[in-house]
Parts: sequence; structure tokens; C-alpha cells
Amino acid sequence: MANEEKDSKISRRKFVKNSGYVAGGVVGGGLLGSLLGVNFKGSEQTSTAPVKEAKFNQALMYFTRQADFKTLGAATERIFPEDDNGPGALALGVPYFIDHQLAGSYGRNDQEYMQGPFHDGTAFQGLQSPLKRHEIFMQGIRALEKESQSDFNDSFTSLEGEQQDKILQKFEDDKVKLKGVKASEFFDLLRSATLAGAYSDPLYGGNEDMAGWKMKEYPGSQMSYINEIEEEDFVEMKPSALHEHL
Amino acid sequence: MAKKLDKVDAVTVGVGWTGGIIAAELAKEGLNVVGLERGGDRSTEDFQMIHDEYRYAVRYGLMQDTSKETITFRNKPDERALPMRRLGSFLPGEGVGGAGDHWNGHTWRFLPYDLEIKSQTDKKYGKDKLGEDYTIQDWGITYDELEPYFYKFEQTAGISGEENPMGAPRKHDYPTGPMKSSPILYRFKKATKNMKLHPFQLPSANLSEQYENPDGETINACQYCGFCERFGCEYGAKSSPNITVIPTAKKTGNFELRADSNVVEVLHEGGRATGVRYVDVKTGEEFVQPADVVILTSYVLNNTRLLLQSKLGKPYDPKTKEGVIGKNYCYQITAGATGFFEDEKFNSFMGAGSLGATVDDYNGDNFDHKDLDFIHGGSLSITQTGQRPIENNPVPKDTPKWGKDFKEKSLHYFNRSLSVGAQGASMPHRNNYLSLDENYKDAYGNPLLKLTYDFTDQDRNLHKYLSEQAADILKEMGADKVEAKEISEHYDIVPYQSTHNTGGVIMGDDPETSAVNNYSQMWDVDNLFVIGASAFAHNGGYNPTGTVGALAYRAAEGIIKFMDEDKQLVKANKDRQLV
Amino acid sequence: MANELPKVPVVIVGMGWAGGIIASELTKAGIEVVGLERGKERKTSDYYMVHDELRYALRYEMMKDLSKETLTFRNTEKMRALPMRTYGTFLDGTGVGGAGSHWNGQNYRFLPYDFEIASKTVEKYGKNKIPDGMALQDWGITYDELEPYYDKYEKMAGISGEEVPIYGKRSAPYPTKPMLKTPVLEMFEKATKKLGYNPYMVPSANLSENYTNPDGIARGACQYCAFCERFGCEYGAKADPIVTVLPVAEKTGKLDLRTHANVIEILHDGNKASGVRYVNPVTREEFIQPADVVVLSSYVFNNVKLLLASNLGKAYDSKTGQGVIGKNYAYQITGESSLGFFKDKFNLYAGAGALGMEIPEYTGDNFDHTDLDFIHGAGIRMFQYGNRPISNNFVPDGTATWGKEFKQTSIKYANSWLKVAVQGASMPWRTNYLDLDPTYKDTYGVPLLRMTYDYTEQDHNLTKYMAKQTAPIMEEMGAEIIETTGSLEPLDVAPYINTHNTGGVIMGEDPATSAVNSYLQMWDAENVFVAGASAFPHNSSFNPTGTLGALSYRSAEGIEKYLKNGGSLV
Amino acid sequence: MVDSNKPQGPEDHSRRKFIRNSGIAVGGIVVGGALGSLIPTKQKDKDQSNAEKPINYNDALMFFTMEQFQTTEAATERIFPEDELGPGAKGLGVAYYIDHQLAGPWGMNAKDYMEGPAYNAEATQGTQTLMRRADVFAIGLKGLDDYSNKKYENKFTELTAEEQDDVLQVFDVAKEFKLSGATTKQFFELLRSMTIEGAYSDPLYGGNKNMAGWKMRDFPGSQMGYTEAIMNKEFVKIEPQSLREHMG
Repeated sequence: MANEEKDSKISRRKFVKNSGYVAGGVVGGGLLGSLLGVNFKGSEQTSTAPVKEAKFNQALMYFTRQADFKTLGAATERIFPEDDNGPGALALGVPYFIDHQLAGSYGRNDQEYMQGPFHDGTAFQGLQSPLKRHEIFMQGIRALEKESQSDFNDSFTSLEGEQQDKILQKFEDDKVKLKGVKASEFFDLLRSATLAGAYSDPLYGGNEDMAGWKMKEYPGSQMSYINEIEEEDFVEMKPSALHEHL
Repeated sequence: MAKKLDKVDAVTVGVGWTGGIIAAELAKEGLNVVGLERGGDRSTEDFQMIHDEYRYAVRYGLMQDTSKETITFRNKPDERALPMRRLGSFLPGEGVGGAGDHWNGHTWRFLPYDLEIKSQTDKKYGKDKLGEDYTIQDWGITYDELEPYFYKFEQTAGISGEENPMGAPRKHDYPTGPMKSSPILYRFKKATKNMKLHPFQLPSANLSEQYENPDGETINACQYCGFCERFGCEYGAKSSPNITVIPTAKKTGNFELRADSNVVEVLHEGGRATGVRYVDVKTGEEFVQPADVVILTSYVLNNTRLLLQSKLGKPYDPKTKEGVIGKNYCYQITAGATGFFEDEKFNSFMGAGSLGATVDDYNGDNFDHKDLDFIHGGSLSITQTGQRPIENNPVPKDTPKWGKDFKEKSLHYFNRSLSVGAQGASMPHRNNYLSLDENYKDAYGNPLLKLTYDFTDQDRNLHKYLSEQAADILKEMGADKVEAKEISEHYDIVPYQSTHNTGGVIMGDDPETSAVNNYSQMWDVDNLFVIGASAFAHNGGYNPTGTVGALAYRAAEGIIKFMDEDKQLVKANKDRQLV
Repeated sequence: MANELPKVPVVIVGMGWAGGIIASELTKAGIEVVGLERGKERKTSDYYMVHDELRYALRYEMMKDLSKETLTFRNTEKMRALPMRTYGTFLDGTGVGGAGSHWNGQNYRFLPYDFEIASKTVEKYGKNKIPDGMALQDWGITYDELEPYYDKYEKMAGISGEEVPIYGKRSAPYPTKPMLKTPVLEMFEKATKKLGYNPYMVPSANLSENYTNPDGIARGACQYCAFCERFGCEYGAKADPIVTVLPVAEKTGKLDLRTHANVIEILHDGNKASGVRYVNPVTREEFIQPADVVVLSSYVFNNVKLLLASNLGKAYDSKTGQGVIGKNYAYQITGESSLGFFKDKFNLYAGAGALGMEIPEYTGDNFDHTDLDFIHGAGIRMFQYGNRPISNNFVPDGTATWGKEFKQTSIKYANSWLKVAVQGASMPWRTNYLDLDPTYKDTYGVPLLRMTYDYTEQDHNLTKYMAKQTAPIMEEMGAEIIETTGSLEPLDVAPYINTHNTGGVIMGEDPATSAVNSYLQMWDAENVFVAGASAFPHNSSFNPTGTLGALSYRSAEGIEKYLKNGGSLV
Repeated sequence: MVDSNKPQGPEDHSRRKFIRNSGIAVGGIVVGGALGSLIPTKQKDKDQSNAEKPINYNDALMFFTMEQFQTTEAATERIFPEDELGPGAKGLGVAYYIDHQLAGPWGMNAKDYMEGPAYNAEATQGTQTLMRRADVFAIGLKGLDDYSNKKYENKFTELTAEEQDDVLQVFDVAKEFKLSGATTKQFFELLRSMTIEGAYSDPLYGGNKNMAGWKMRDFPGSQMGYTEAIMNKEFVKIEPQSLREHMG
């Protein structure tokens, strides 16, 4: 009684290509175009290749716009780039880690004192922004884009690495004005979240395949080192994740 | 409308090390004790997923929830104090076991010099050594008097260690032998011996072997798994209240533990405490728990705040130097140096919170201060606590903070750097104190505690001195590049330094200058005991827990005595004696 | 310490359908407008991950954050009102586009009968037909007067539909053809026709075909992807202020749209408003925006709350029946539905928010009420929304609600149940009203709005009557098992019903009994316009958005007139 | 820079093997119940499934203790059991889903109005508890064990399926057992609704493993459109697609 529809996987890109939805030029207020994302370069292959292992966790819980997510990804990759040592932030899934964290209590500062009044503090009194982290990230990421548009007349994700660094540097040096938070405070959060995403347990969506740990020769969560602690030489171990404890 | 409960013999506010010790000792004596803990119930079972650096070390899984309660902070009395909105500089615990669950396990005895610092300094260096803004005082007790209590705590916790040639004299060996000496520790010991210093294995509450304590509780042997500080021990190998004194107390049948119970007020009438008022933090219900004796055994900050909030004792005033509650808040000086090694790789990821080696040659008055512009000193140690990857990215100073170069170097040096750290003593200053904040409130509507604190000249001079010694040791150890730490311009509430906050309800022999006597009994309220590092008149060059434990055992003895005699246990004057 | 900004001609509070329409009309006429929206910016590109039932439908991604603000509720004045702490019966929007971003798109006109309900009822059935306590009123405008505005709104949104002969006369056909008549809709059509009814395709704001509107906005056709209600449309196929009126307003360069601008007070000196005070909920900064005209176009609840909190207009008093702000709160009557379980399996995972059919025979006064103990009526309808798996686990009565039996039965019927539903009109009642809560406050320290609402005899009788009509249709459709709800329980804020709240700042022709005139201009403050379903003196059986849109177009015209000439427009 | 003399696979260091090999517990010296409870109870099927399935690192805990996780797994499996149609809650990873949700804003009631005062409500006024979901859940799980111990002298996970159903039934309907601060029904409803969510939400959230929940009921997940299928009189079976597919 049921028809099996074969090859029914329609990714967004394929859909648009096949449906003629856009071809007719009827794009509602120029809106659908933006759904395709700013950067589909090279992603064609990944979706047509047979799925090796479905990484369902690699989808978005917090971000709503592809463009924001791509900007975030590009910025984290500059902070922690791919090199001879191994993968950078993108390949480690750091942007997914940050997305999931911003959707959670980290993003909402659930365990932090967020009552007013808010005043600017001295350099020794800690962050005093009334903004929650997810608000800081959203504002900061949009500002990265705005800044690269104004400095280089192009979107952040399309810039050369060095140009991206220049933009990021402006944030780190507080040469950009944000609302309710300093650009350097956003940058610090971005940097620390990038490192956390590179090196936290893969449970949280980053440190993919424990590749961050492998690069650092860190064995993750081991039960014991009682037999190795007195070893004179460096001991290389295959890392182990929290998942192994269940 | 608070619900009034049946009266009990004793109620403790906070169930960490001090609350646990009191509960065990009192309950063993047949007294009925209620322990109120603001955080949740906790046991070793909760540590299944403990090897999670992000959850526990970065996101503070076991620590105080600052959305409910925090402190406000300023460097100087004339600045505006602002809330510490998230944890940073120090990490107060929360939950049954308190910070005793997530400590590293360094267990020291303060030096005999510490307890008589004022008289010894005056005698040796003259009255003007520090100047009168430094409010150093003797503690109202000597080392010899406190020695048995030190040992009692060490027995309960099963401390692993070896003789310290420069330390406080011991009457007994440590209950268990020292921890393994890893190659990193060995290298430190060798280098310091070459330098004519006196290294020894750091006394540890991560046990070197399995041990049964005098109460019949068993503590396991450490596995060197690298997750101690900020983590609970899944093996029950790190001594904590949860595997020692709390089960001991529970076994008597005389101890009732109530988690999620946040005390908001000490009730009192006519100079006598009548009980406490607390809120069930989950349901919001309010209760009054009457008791014959009220014992504050929460963290330094909360002990002080509860007294101020309940209008017990005279608040300290920095202008007049009068009053005692909030006085002599001290911290510690975290000096040291890092060495980078190009050709050698260490197993830095393994380790234990207290796996370390120390020299005490620059601690206390073990070296001559005549030509130095500070008093006291600090212990210098190398510890192999297990380097975890998110928070440990050691790079030489000129390295950028992010990008290709950062990545490269942080990966390279992750297993190729070692640090020698100092616990520098902290001397009280009239402008470093605790009081109540006028503007900010906690989730229960009570004022936050206000911390006014900055580093003093004494601190800066000491920091410099200790960091230089640490750098010398690393050079001797063969580091290719050594960087000594520098003290920040002002004390900064953001980067983690240590959770060795002390003072605020200090002990002494004179009610004019101290809040409690040497049994931690309040001078102003006979049936109120305030126990913890809040009683330290200054902070020494060691981690505080060993001394906290000793004072708690002495306080327990005092409370039991008080139950019979119902009076002030110590006569208040310079020629102190038991009443 | 509010920061006072330069004065503007018009400030609009809330950037959903009503605010968007007014902003677009005024800016097209060259008038400078500041639009204040408490929520965040929103574009179609935000709907990238929108096919997420958990995030959007169950965790209310697009809705108001109740931790900041909610309302308190009681059924009767004898009860203590308590906060609606978690989402339930209705879902307030927030963010640019408002609830207009996550509506289903069912887009009707009210009946000519609705606008003159009081006089027509008396005329036909006599004075006694209106029971004591029912605060029935005419709207101060007729259908014919409002028709051009309906037309304008429908052309802007591109509504897809087909003419219904017994409804109000249309000056033009629907801009686009009806939606696809799917196999299950055909079943409904066949069954109802057999029973003598004249079913029609529900007018839909999910476009049946590509469409370019008079403002030059081009939008694509609905893809039947099944994520409409509680979701934004990634295709821009569902009419949404962010793909229709707002881009038009923005293009003029005259609209200054400020997000994260939560208005907490209308500033006024006696009966003249001078502007509004608002807070940025993110940075917590406070601003004063002075303006010549203040337009309230936020949700029903917030329009009422702002007026009461600002002490503007006379608050309604249920004891005396005097006062107007908060008066005639009405809702809708649902629950007389028939649920049918079938042997066959349908493609129910597919659908659209406004993909449905309805019979017109039991609406308004299209059937004789002489021997009935209620007035007005209901739409009997069936929709194919697209069943999403978490929320759709219908099992026949008597089935366990968990365990093996539940699992097997819920899976068995996952694609095999249909519902003939009823949406009934709601008549105002003296004891159903809105005022300020004496105890609870929002995050800005303003009292929460308090709702006092219970179903009346009229509602119960209407329910009983409609229940008798739905079951035969389901029988005719061939369901194996049929379950019909025949009675109304007291309104419960926990389960979702619908977000068709109306009244509180009602229109009319008499300042003694209404708050605004037919241009939605306040009687008591001529430079304040209050747009939205808050103006409905009662609620009809139809979804309110079409009528809200028409009134907004009329109101925009009124504001333009007022800016030129001043004074009361009626 | 020397190779380890014995490179060790992850299994070598799993908690179970560790306990088995290290002798730390074998001697019967299990401290204060410290280690015993850390070992998963059902080891057999665990070993088998590990060998076949690809590793999903997201399957670890952010909120529950091991015991809470096991109780949740057992209880949700009774609510949504494995049968001939396909996997139950356990196979779908529902307990992981619940764990991750309770660790986040849902567990913290971040978007609910949580200001006091709290009064007892009429039935129509919705929930009025100021307890957060995470707390209700923890108390409820403990309650399941307490009641199981009381009635069957064993903890919930050790009961037979029928006994577990009986306990859940009591929690669902009866008033005979009280939790502190919440009703058993409140907890049960949370447990039940989160079970359904975990079975059917996008696998992004850790449940609905491999979209098996969707497959069982022929739900195609997140498709781009149904313009063709919707007019088909026959039922059209479509291979489901998750949000992940949209990431390009």
C-alpha cells in the first residue's frame, strides 16, 4: 500500500536547485536566497558522498541564521586554525559546541549573579555587563560581519585569513564599540569558548573524535595512572572519552 | 511564616569539613545534631562522570551558584563595590562535603611562628617592622597546645607524608607513607638539594595506600587519575567529609543531615543564640530550628555574613580599627615561575591534587628577614596535579593569545613545561576587610557580603622574592626558558588564584581585638561557635585545611565541655588561662 | 535615568501585523515612524533550523519569555489569580513580526452580522435574546464600510481562497486560488456535501501559488512542509509582516525600527500622550521617545496592560459595568470536535497551517436561533496541518497513556486520525475582563495583567449544539472509531487552545461603552491609537487576523487624517 | 618522545574492566558504597552493543548520576517499551535526551515565570510550583526507588517489568505516596512527556537514535516540501531526514 520514494533525501541546496523555486525569479522579498547560506563552497561533496556515520548532533540549537553560524565558524578557525599539528576549530566541531552551549545554561548565565544595578567596574572587578552570554555572542558576531563590510567591503567569511585577523584584532583591542559590553570582552569569551570547544569532552559536540586531545597528546578520561606515574619516559595513550564510562 | 521545628542539642550551619567534624564528635558523645547544608546531597556515586574538565573545572559543576548568592568587591574603601557576577578568583563550595569534596588535598600544619607571629616579630625585628596599618595578632593559642588536634585531623583523613625538616615538629609519623615520587618530583628534589634546600614530599590527603581511620572509615589508594581539584574523587581515595566524618556521624544515629537548607539568620535573644532560620532552597519553605548550641561551620565568607546579618558581634570599622566581625580578612600570594623545556616531555597529564614536593626554607621565619622589606614567607612546591587541556595552555610571554602561533606553541609546551608555585603568607591590613553591601541582595533578599581587598606592599615584596626563588629552582632543574610570575597591579577578582580566604571572625585572647576564643567560641555569645578559616588571625604560607581541621577538633572538645558547664571557656586577658 | 530622544511624528509600540501595516502605510505616505519591538530582529534567514519540533513547538522558541512577563489568571472573581508560569492555553508572540510570524495563516473576514450583532439580534429575536450580563455591542462600523480595507489587506497578503455565497459580499475575488484539495480534504468535502452542506476551502495566507502584491513584494508558493503554527516560514510562502509590510516600510527609509525596545509606559499629560518610555531588556538602558501620535499595536494583553499601567482611559469596573479599559475580553469556544480513527493511512505528515475545509452553515446568524439558547455560531472544519510526532499521539479513549499498548496504538494511528473541529464565537460577559494584578509584577516592576475569565451558559449551549453536528460528518467519512467532546470544562490555562484573545480596548460609537472609535482612535486621548484584536467588542467564530488586518488599514488612514487635521475623527 | 610500551585501547580503561583488573574492589573493600554503585548494572547487553554500534560521544551524562540514569532508562522503557514495531525508550536513547535537557534551560525553567509567592492553585490555573524541573525529576527518581524499596524491598531497576509498571501506575494516579515538594503525578507527567519528546524529537538532542522513532511511525522528519506527496491517495513512505542534513 505504500510507495517507497527512493532517493528522497532533499537537502536544502538540492531542493532549490531541483524545484525551480528560485529559478522563476520569485524570491519573496529577496529572502529565500539568504537561506542557502553564504558559503556552500565545497559542501556539495559532503552531502552526496555516502554518510559514513551520521552526526546528528551537528545541527543548531541556538543559532537561527546560517550566516551568523558561518561567521562564528570562520572566527574560531582563525583563533584555533588548522595546521600541521592537526585540525582547527571548524574540523573539531567548535562552532557546534558553542551553538549548543549558547542554547544552554552557559548562554543564559543561569548560575551567575545577574541582578542590577549595573555599573562599569574597574579592570579588577570582573565582567559587569547586563548582557547574557548568548546576547554578547550574537551581538559580537553580527558586529564582526559589520566591521568587515565596512573595512573590506566583503563578508567576514569571504575575507582572507589575514584580513579576518585584522578584524578580530580590532575586537581584542577594543577598537569596535558594542552595546552593553566591550568588544574585548566579547573577544575573550569567543577565545575561551573556542579553546573549551577544542578540548572539552566530545560529549558536548566539540573536540571531534577527540582530535583536540590527540594533538595535545592528552589521553582524556583515564581510570588510573598508577602504573605509569613513575615512568621516566613520556607515555602515549589512546584517549578515552566520558562515553566509555557508561 | 517560618515553621518552627523541635529543639535539638546542636545545629551546624554548613556540612563540610568543619561541620562534619563537629557532627561526628558531638554525635559520638551522644548529643543530637542537625546539620544544615545549603547545597544538595552528594556522595561518591555522584562522581561517575567526574572526568569532565568542562563541566567541573570550567563551568564549576560543584561550586556555589552565584545566581543565588555572591559577594561584592572593590580594591579600596573609596571605590564602588560591584558584584562578583561569576566565580573567578576563588571557588566556594556548595553541597554536602563542601569544598572538602573538591579540594586538592594539601594538608599542612601552620608553623609555631604563625600562632605567635606578633610577639615573635616584635621580639626579633622590633615593633616597627611592618607599620601599624598591618593588624597582625597572636592567635591566642600555641603550636604545642594545638599539636594533638592537628594529629587527630591527620588520623581522620589518613594523611600521607614524610618528615619536613623545616616544618612544625611532629610527635607522630604521618598515618600513611608519602605518595609516589614521580620523575617530575624527583627532578625538583634533586635540584633543590643541589641548592642546599630541604625538599620533602608534600603531605597529601590523596592517600598513598588504603587506610582505615580511627572511626573505622576506609579511604582508598589514589590512582593518580589527574582529576582532583574542582572534582570529587570517584575512588574515595581523596579524604573528604563525605567518606570520613559524615558517615561516622550518621552511624551514631544522632545526626540528621538536611541538604538544600540555606540558613539566613542566627536567632538570638539577650546575648544567647536560640537557633537558626533557614529556607529550603528548592521549595522556598522557611523553617526555624531551635538549638542549645549554634555552630557556624560554613565558608569564611558566609560565617562572617551570617553574623553581620544577624547583628551578632561588633562589626569592624576600618577608620577606627574597632570592632571585630569582618576584620583581618586575608588571602594568599600566589607567586612562582614557569619553566619551558625544549627537549624533554613530561607525563604532566597524570597526577594527583597533592602529588608534589616542597621546600620550606623560605617559609615563616625560617630565613632571616632583617634586611628584607617583608615578614613571613611561603612554601615553594612543584605539584603534578594532572594538567588538563582546556585550562592549561602554557606559552612563553611573547606568544600571541590566539591564532596559528598560539596553537603551535600551546601544543608544543603542553607536556614540556613545569611550574614551581609558592603559597605566600598574607598579612592583615586595616583596609582589607569584610562588611555588608548596601546595594546588592541575594536571592533571599539579604544583603551580599562586601569584600574590600588589595595587595599590600608586604604582599608585593614577598611575591617578588618568592617568584625569584622559584625561578632559580627551575633553572637548576634544567629549564631552557624560565619566566617568573609578576603580581598584578591590584588584586583582580577574575583569574583563579586560590580558595584560601581567611579571617573575618578571628580568634585571639582579647575580646577587644578578636571575635572568638581558642575554642572558636564567640566572646559575645557563649553558645555560639564559629569554626573555620574565618578564625585565622592572618594567613600562613600553607594551604589552610590542616589547620582548619585542628581548630575544628579543638572546638568540638570545647562544645562538649560547654554542654556541661554552659559558660565562657576561656578567660579573656593577656595571661590567658582556662576558666 | 531615562535617556530622552528627539521627538518624532509617530511612535508605534509592537511590530507585528497591526504595527507593520500601520508603519508601512504611514511611511509610504512620507511620515517618519519609530517602531518599537520588545523582542529581537527576525528575518526569513532565521528560519534555517525551523523544522525542529522540540525547539519551536515545545520549547516555544519564537514566543514571549514568561520569565520576564506573564499574566495572572482566575476563572471567577472569588478565586485568587495566579501567574501562568509556563506556556499553555495561548502563545504570545515576541520579536519582529510578532505572532504574525508563527501563525497558521487561516485568514477570514468576520460576517456582516458580527459588526451589528447587538442591533441585529434585538431586531430578529427581541431584547430578551440577550441575557443579563452579556455585554453585547455593535462595533461602530459596518461590514460594507470595512470591506475596502479587507480587500486591501488580502491583496497585500495574497490570500488564497474561494468565495462563499452566504458570507459578506466581496468587491474582488481572492488574489490567489485556493490551496490544494488533498485526498483527506476531499473526504471531508464528499461527506459534508452528502449531508447537505456547502464546504469551502479555508482562506489561506500560505500562498497556493507564486504571487506579487501591489507593493511589489514577490513571494513563492507553499511547499506543504508541515511546519506552520509555532514556526516561521523559511520560504516566505506564509504571509508574515517580515516578508510583506515591514520590507515595504523599510524601503521608504522612513521607518526607524528598534528591537529590544520594551515599552513600559505611555507618557501623557491628561488626555494628550507625549510619547513612551521603554527599556532595552538586554542592556537594561531606559529611553523616552516623544511623539505626536502614539500607536499601540502590541498584543491584546499588552495593549490593555499598557493603558492600565499608564493610567490612560477609564479602567473597567465589573461591579458597576462602568469604565472601558479591560472590558469585553473574549476568547473562543473550541472542543466540540469529533476525532475519528481510520483503518486507512493518509499522508498526514504533510500539510500546511491553513490547509483545510469548512462548512459555513453554522456560522453567525446563518441558521435560525429562535429556538436555540444561544446566539452566533461556529465554524465546523477540518485541517491538514501536518502531524508532528511529539505532539500527535492520539489514541482512542480507554487506551493506556503509556506502556506497550500506548506505544502500539499511538503508532498505529499516527497517520490515521482526522478531526472535525469546531471554532465557536465568544460573547462578552460582564465578569470576563482584564485588569492589573495586585500581587505579581513583571521584570520591570510593572504589575502583571490579571485575567478573569470563565465560560458562560451561552458557551456551554453552543458547545452542546455543535457537538451534535460534527459526529455525523465523521461517520460519513468512514471513521472506525469516533470520539466527540460534548461539554466544556472551565477554562484551564495549562493545555493549548488557541491564541485568539480579543477585547479590552474595544471599538464602538459611544465613549461611555467603548474605548476607541472606528479608526481605533482613543476617545479619551485623541493622539493615541490602539490597534489589534483588542478592539473587537466580541469574538466571532473565525480566526481574527483578517479582521485585525482590515482594521489596521483603516486605522492607518485615520492616523494620516489626524496628523493633518487633528481632532476626533468620528 | 618514546612510544608507550603498551598502547591502550579505550576498552582497557572502561570503568568496568578497570574494576575487574585493578583488584581494587575484588578484595571486597568497597568503600562506603563508593565504587560499587559506579559500575553499570547490566553489563552483558552493554558489551555486545558496544562492539557493533559506532561510538556516539554524545551518549554520556551532563546531569544524572549513574543511578539516576539507570532508573530513568528503566522507567522510560516501561513507558515506551521495545516491541515488534521497533526500539523502546532505551534503544532510542531517551535517557540521554532527558539528561541533556535537564542540564539546560528546560531543566532550569529559564523561560518560566518563577517569581513568588507560590499559592496552591485551582485545577485550571496551571502549575504553581517554584521547583525547577531538574529538581522535580531528581526527587521523583529518588521517590521511585523509595517506593520500590517500601513495597518490593528492592530498588526500581531491580524490579520485574510488572512491578515497575505497578510503581509507575501508583505515581501516575494514586496519592498514596508523597514526594517532598512535588507530587508523584507532577513527576510522572514530566517523565512521560519527556519520554515522548526523547523518542520523537530531532536526533540533534540525543534521543530518537538514528531517527528510529520517526521510522516506526513513518514520519519523514524535516523535509523541504510535500507538494507532490500530499496529493497522493496512497501512503507515501519517505526516508526520514534530520536537521543535520540542512547543514550542507
